[in-house]
Amino acid sequence: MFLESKEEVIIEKEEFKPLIVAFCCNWCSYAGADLAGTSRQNYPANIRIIKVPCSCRVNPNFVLRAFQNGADGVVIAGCHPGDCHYSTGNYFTRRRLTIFTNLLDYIGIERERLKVDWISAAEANKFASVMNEVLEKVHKLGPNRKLRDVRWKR
Amino acid sequence: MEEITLKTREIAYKDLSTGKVDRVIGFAKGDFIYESNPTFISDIDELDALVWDSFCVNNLSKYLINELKDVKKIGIFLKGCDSLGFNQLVQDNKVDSDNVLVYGVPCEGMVDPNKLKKDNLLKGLIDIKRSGEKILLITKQGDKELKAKEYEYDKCINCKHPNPVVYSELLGDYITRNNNVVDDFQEIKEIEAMNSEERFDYWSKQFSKCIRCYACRNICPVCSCDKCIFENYEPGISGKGKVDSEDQFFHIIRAYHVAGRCVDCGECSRVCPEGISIDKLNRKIIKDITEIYGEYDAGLNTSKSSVLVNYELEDFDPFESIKGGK
Amino acid sequence: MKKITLDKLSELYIRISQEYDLFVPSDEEGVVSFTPWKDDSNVDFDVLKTNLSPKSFIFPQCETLFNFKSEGKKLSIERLKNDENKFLIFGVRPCDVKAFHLLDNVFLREPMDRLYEEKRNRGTIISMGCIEPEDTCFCNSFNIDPLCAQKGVDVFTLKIKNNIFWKVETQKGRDLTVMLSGLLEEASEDDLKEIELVKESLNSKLEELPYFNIDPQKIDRSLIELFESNVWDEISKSCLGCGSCTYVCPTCHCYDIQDYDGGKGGERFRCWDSCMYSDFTLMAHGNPRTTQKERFRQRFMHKLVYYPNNFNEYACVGCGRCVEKCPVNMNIVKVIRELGGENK
Amino acid sequence: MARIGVFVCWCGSNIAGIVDVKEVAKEAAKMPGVVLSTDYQYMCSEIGQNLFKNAIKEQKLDRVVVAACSPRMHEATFRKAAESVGLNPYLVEIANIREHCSWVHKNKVEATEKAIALVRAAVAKATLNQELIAGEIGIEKRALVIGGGIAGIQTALDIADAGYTVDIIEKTPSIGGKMAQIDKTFPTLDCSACILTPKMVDASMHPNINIHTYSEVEKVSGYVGNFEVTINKKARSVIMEKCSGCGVCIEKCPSKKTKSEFEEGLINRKAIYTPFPQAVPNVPVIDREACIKFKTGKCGICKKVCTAEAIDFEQENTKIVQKYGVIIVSTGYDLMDLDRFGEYAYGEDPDVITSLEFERLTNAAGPTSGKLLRPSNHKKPEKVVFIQCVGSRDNTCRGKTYCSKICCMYTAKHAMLIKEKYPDIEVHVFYIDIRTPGKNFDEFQRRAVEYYGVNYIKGMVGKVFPDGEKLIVSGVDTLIGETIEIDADLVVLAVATKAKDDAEELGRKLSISTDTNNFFTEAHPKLRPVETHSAGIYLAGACQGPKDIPETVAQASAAASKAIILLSKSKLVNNPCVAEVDEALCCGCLECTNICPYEAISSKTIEIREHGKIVKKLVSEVNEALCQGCGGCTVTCRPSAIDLNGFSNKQILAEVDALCF
Repeated sequence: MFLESKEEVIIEKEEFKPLIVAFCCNWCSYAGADLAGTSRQNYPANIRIIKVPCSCRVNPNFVLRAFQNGADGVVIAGCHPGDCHYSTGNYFTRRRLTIFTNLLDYIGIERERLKVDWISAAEANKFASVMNEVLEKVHKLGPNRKLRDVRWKR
Repeated sequence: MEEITLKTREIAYKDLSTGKVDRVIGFAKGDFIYESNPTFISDIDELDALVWDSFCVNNLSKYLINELKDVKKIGIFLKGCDSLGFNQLVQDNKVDSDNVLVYGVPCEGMVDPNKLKKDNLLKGLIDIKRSGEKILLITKQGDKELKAKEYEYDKCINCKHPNPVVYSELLGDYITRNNNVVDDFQEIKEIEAMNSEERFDYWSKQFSKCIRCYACRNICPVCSCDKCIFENYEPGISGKGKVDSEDQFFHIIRAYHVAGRCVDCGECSRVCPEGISIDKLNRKIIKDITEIYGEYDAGLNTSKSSVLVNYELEDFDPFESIKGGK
Repeated sequence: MKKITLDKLSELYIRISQEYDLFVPSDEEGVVSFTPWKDDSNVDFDVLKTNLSPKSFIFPQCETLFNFKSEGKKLSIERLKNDENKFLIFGVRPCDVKAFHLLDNVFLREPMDRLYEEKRNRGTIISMGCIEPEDTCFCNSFNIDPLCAQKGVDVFTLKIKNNIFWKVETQKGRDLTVMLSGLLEEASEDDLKEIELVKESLNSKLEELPYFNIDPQKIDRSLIELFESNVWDEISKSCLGCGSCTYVCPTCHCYDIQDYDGGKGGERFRCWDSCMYSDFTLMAHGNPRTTQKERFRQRFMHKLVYYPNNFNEYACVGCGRCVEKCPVNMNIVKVIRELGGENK
Repeated sequence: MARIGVFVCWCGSNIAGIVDVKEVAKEAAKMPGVVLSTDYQYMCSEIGQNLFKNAIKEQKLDRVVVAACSPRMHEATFRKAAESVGLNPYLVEIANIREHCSWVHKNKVEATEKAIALVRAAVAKATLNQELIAGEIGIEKRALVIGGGIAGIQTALDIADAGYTVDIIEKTPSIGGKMAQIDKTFPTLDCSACILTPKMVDASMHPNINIHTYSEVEKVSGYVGNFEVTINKKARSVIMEKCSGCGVCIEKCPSKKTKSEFEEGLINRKAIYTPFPQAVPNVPVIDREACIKFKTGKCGICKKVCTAEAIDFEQENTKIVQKYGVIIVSTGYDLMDLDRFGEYAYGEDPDVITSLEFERLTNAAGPTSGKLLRPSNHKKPEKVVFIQCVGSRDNTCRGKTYCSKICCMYTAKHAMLIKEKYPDIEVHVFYIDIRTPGKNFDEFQRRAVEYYGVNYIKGMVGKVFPDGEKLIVSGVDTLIGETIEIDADLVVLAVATKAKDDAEELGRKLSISTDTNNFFTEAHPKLRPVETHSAGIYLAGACQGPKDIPETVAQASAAASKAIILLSKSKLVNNPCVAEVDEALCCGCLECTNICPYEAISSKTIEIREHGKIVKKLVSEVNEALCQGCGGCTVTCRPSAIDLNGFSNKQILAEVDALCF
C-alpha cells in the first residue's frame, strides 16, 4: 500500500507538464522572445505565446479563460513602464493588473500562477529567465484545479 | 406618521404642482408594515401614497435611466448611499443631472425585516419608530424598544455616508452616526489572512451557491450597461452553464467591472437570494485601491474618472521581478 | 396513521440513507435548504420556505443532454448513462408538492421528457403539512390545503409537538414504511384527536393571513383584455429584471439549451432560463419581448392565464418565496390584486 | 466553413532540425477548416512563395497560416504574396515556430508538440480573421528637426535639398551645438569652426529651411504624416527683422556677471549677448534673469544705443502651431556633472577643467585667444595631466556604464595640440584602455605617443589635490603596479557624455522610448538604427548614443533619407487593425475615451428605435486615422462594445482555447 502510493507520487511528478499561456506585447516582450530565439536562449516548451499589440490589450477575461481551460499559469509581459510603444498603454495595464492579481489572490489563486512582468525587446535573457522562473514555481505548485472548467477536455 | 413623510409629500406637491418636475420617484407602503416599495408618481392626487420610514432601503436612482426616457424632469428621494450611486450614474452618462431634482434624505439606517423575523418580532407588528440608535416596535402585544444596530441591515451598520453627498433640497438635518468601527476592512483582512487553499474553498463555496439570478447586478447603480456581457453570449466570453467555473468567472468579472466605480452601498449583498457576501469582493478592491492609490472617492464627485482609467507615472509597481531595462 | 418521536428521527435518517440518497431541509449559515443528510446536518422542520424550491431535484438548474467528442473534423455523440440512485426528499411542503404536479403537466405529457421522467421515478417524496403558516403564505388562494397530502406524495407527515405523524399515500410510501418497520409506531386515538384540533385551529390562522383574500378566480377579464391592459406599465416599472423570482419559484420551468465547446469534446446542456432576461427566447431575428414590461407581463400572464388555459390550473402555488426574495417587493400577489383577483 | 491552407517552413534545418515539420503538417491537416497542409524547405524563397501563391489560387484558399519564423521577419512578405493573388493580406496568419520554438527548445518531441499547438492557435485565429482594408492618409510635406547641432543641420540641409520645407528648433540662441565649441577635430586636426560655420550659413540661407532658435517643443499630437507640433518661441527681446547684428548693444551692456555658456563658464558674458561671433542667427538675445532693466526696471541702455530700434522689452513668448509629416530628433548630448566625483577636485580648484573647457582654452577664438593658460593664475602650465574615463565605464551608481567613445580620441588630440604649440610642456594621460577603432584613429593616437612623446599611464587616478601652486595627481600605474604622483599645473578630465536631462520628457511628448541611460532607443539596434518605434520619427546624432562627428553626420544623412522617403510618398496607408465600436452594445460611459493615448475616441449622439420610441443614445466613435490599435480601450469596455480589428476578443479567446487544447 505504502509503496503504491509512493509510486503514484513519482508518476504524478513526472507526468505533470505545466501549461503556461503567455500574452506578450508586440513591441517589447514578443520581440524580446524573438531575440531570446535569435540568441538561442533556452526555456521550457510548455510556454505558449500569444501576441497582443500591447499589454493593455489583455483582458482579464483572457486570463480566466486560460485557467478555465487548464492553463497552470499565465504570463502577461509588456514594455517597461515609460517605454510603451503606445506611450501610456502599460501604465493602465499596471493599474488594472495590480488590482486584478490581488483579486485573484484574494479568491485563492496562488500569485505565482499569474505572472506580470516588463520585458523589453532587448531583454532576451530576462525573457528566458522569467519564463524559467514561472515554470519552476508553477511546477512546485502542481497542476491548477482552481477556476478549472470540468467540462473542458484536454 | 413620521414628519419626514409629510416633508416628502410637501416638496413633491410643491414641485409637481409648479411643474418643476414631471414625476417623483419615492416610496410607498407595501403589503406589510415592514415593506416600503419604489413608487412613481406624476399625479398630485396620488401623493398621499408617499412615505418615508425605516424600510426605504432601495436605491431609487437607477430607475432614472428609464424614467428619463419617459418624462423630462424628475424629482427623486435619495439617501446618502443612494446619492453616491446617483453620482456614478451621472459619471457614466446614464443620467443627465440637469433633469433631476435630488431630494436628499439624511438616513439613520434602515431596518432589516429578516433580522426582526429571525427574532420573531414581525408577528403582530403595527408600526415601527426610529429615534437615534433605538428602534421602537409597536405591536399588538405592546411596545418594545430595540438597539437599532442589532436590527439594521448589515450594510447600514458601518454607514459612512448617512447624508446625501449631492442634493438640490435636503429634507431634515444632517445626521452624524457614531460608528465605533475599529477597522473598516476587518472582515476583508480575515479572509486575506487565510492561506490560498482556505480562501479558494471559502469563495468557491460562496460562488457555488449562486443561482445566476443577477439580482446583484441589476440592483447595482454602477452596473448600467445596456446589454451586460453576461446576457450576451455572442462574444463567447461567458456561458449559461451552472458549473463552478462559470459562477467563479461571473463573480470575478462582475467585481472587476465595478472596480474603482463601486460605491460600496452593499445592495448586491442585500438582494442576493442565496446570501452570498458579494460586497466582500468589492470591498477588497476598495481596500487595495485605498492602500495603493489613495483615498477612494467613487461616487463622491462626477468630475474624476475612475481609478482604472487613470494612472500616475510613479504608480506602485508590484511586478518587476528581475531588474533589467529601465 | 403511524408516528415517530423526534428523538428517533436520526435513527430514521440512518435507515433511509442506507437505501436512498436522503435530502432534508437543513440550516446552513442561516439559510435553510434541502441538502444531503449528514449525521451532523442541522435539520429544520419549522421553516416553511426552503431558500430554493425542491424543484431542482427533478428539474435541475443545469443538466447535460448529451456529450460529444470531436476528433479532427469528426464529431461523435455520446449517450449519457442515467443515474440509478433512488433519492428521497423529506419534508416537502404541500405547495411545493403541488408544484411538482404542475411541472409534470408540462414535462410528462407527450412528447415525454425522459430526463425529467427518469428523475421523477427515482424520487420518493415525504411531504410535511404546515401548521404555522407564515405572513407570506397564500397557498389557500390556489386551493391547496396545507394539512393534506397533495397528489404525488408518497408519505404525508405532520410535525406536532415532538411527534411526527406518518401517513402512507402510495406504493412507494408503503415499501418505505415496511423498510422502516420497528421505528414507526401506530398513532393513538388521542393523537388523532390532537391532529383534528390542529386542523381546526389552522383555518382561523389562515384567515388572519394578509393574503387570505387573494383569489385569482376573481380575475374575470379575457386574455386579450388582460394582455392589452395598461396596469402592466405601472406595476412593471419597479421590476429590476433580475431572475430571482423565477429561480426561487417552484413552478417556473422555462429553460434554454446551449452547447459547450470543450476542446476535444463538449456537451449540449439545458439550464434554467428566466423570462425576465433580455436574451430570453432570443431568436435569429432578435427578441420578441424587447421591454421589461413585456417580459414582466409574460411571466404573470403565463402563470395566471396561458398555463391555466392549457391545464386548467394556475401555475402558482402561493409558496410566497418570490414575495420574500424580490429586491423591490414586486410580486405575483400585487399583480393578482391589480388584475382584480381579490375577495373584497 | 473556411478553406484554410497551412504552410510549414523548414527554414533549412533552423526549424526542421528540431521540429518534425512533416508531423506538424500532418496534424494541421486534421484541424477544422484546414483543406491544405504542406511543408517546404524555405517558404520565404521565391519557389516557396510561388508554391504559396499557387496553392491559394488552385485550392481557393480564403485563409492561410504560415508556420515559419517570427511575423516580425516575414509576415509582410507573405501578406504581400497573398495580396498579389487577390487574397486580403489580413487573412494571413503566422505561427512563429522558429524564434519561439525550434530555436529555444532542445527536446524534439516537445518542440514538435508545441509547434503543433502554435499552428492550431494560428488556425483558430485565422478562422476568425476578417478582410481588412487599410485606409489612406495624406502627408504634410514638411519636416521638423529638433536640435540645431551638426546632426540637425546636416539632416535639415539634406531634406531641404530634396525639396521639402524643414523647420529647425534650437533651444539656445544659435544653432551650431557642441561642434561650434570644439577647436579642432580628430583625426585630421582641421578647424572645427571652419567646417561647421559654412554649413550653419547654408542652413540659414537655404530657401527651404526655417530656423527657430531660442525655441522649444511644447506639445506633439497627431501621427506619422500628420504630426501637429506646438513650438514655444521664447521672447528674445530683440526684433530679429530689425537687428543688424552690429553688436553695439552688447558692447554697452553694463551687466557682466553671467558666466558664458558657450565658453563653458571660463569667462563672463553680458546680459544681452550672442553666444559666439559666428552665431546664426547673428542676433543677440536678452537674458532676462541677468538684465538690469528686467530686474530693476532701470537701465535700458541697449535700447538707447540701438539705431535699428530692434530692442523690445515687451516682447512675449509666442506659440507656433505647425503640421509636419516627419520629425527628426537630434538633441545631442551633454557632459555628466561631476558633483559625485569629489576626488578630482573639479569645481574646487580652477585648474581642474573638463575636456570641453579645454577646447575653449586652446581655441584661437576662445577666452585666452588660444593661449594655453592656467585659469587660476593665467600662467603657462608646465605639466598637464589628462584623466580619461571620468564617469565612463563606471558600474557604480556614480557614473555611466557605457564607454563615451570619443574621449580616447579627443584626449589624444588635446595632448597633440599642446605638444604642437608648446613642445616643452609635459603631458601625461591616465587611461583604462585605449579604444581607437575608426579610420586613421589608431594611427592618430599612436602619433601622440610615438611622435609627440605623450606619456600614457595605464591606470586610474585616486585623488587630485592642490599643493601650493601645484596640483598633485596621485594614481596607480597598473603596468608597473606602483602608485605615482604627478605635480601638475593643469588637469583635464575626459568627462563621460550623457543624454540631455530633458530627453525623457521630450521622449514622452513624442511617445518614443529612451533606454536605461535616457538615450533614445532606435527601432532595431542593427537593421533600423535611425528609426524609432513611432512611425515618422527618426534619430540623428548623439541623442541616440555617444558618437563622434563623422558618425553623427552619417546618421544625420541616413535619418534625412528616411524622412525624404516618407515625404516623397503621395499617401500613407494606415494600420487597419484599429478599434471599432458596436453602437448597439456601447453604453456610452465613455471610459474608453479616457484612456486613449491618441485621443482617437470621441463621442456622438445617435438616435435609435427603442420599442416604438425614438430615443437619443450616446456612443463612442473611433477616428480610424488616429487610432494606433493598442487595444487598451477594449479592456475598459465592460459590455465589449469596442473591439480591435485583427486582435478581436473572439480571436484571442480562440487562441487561448487552441493553446489549451
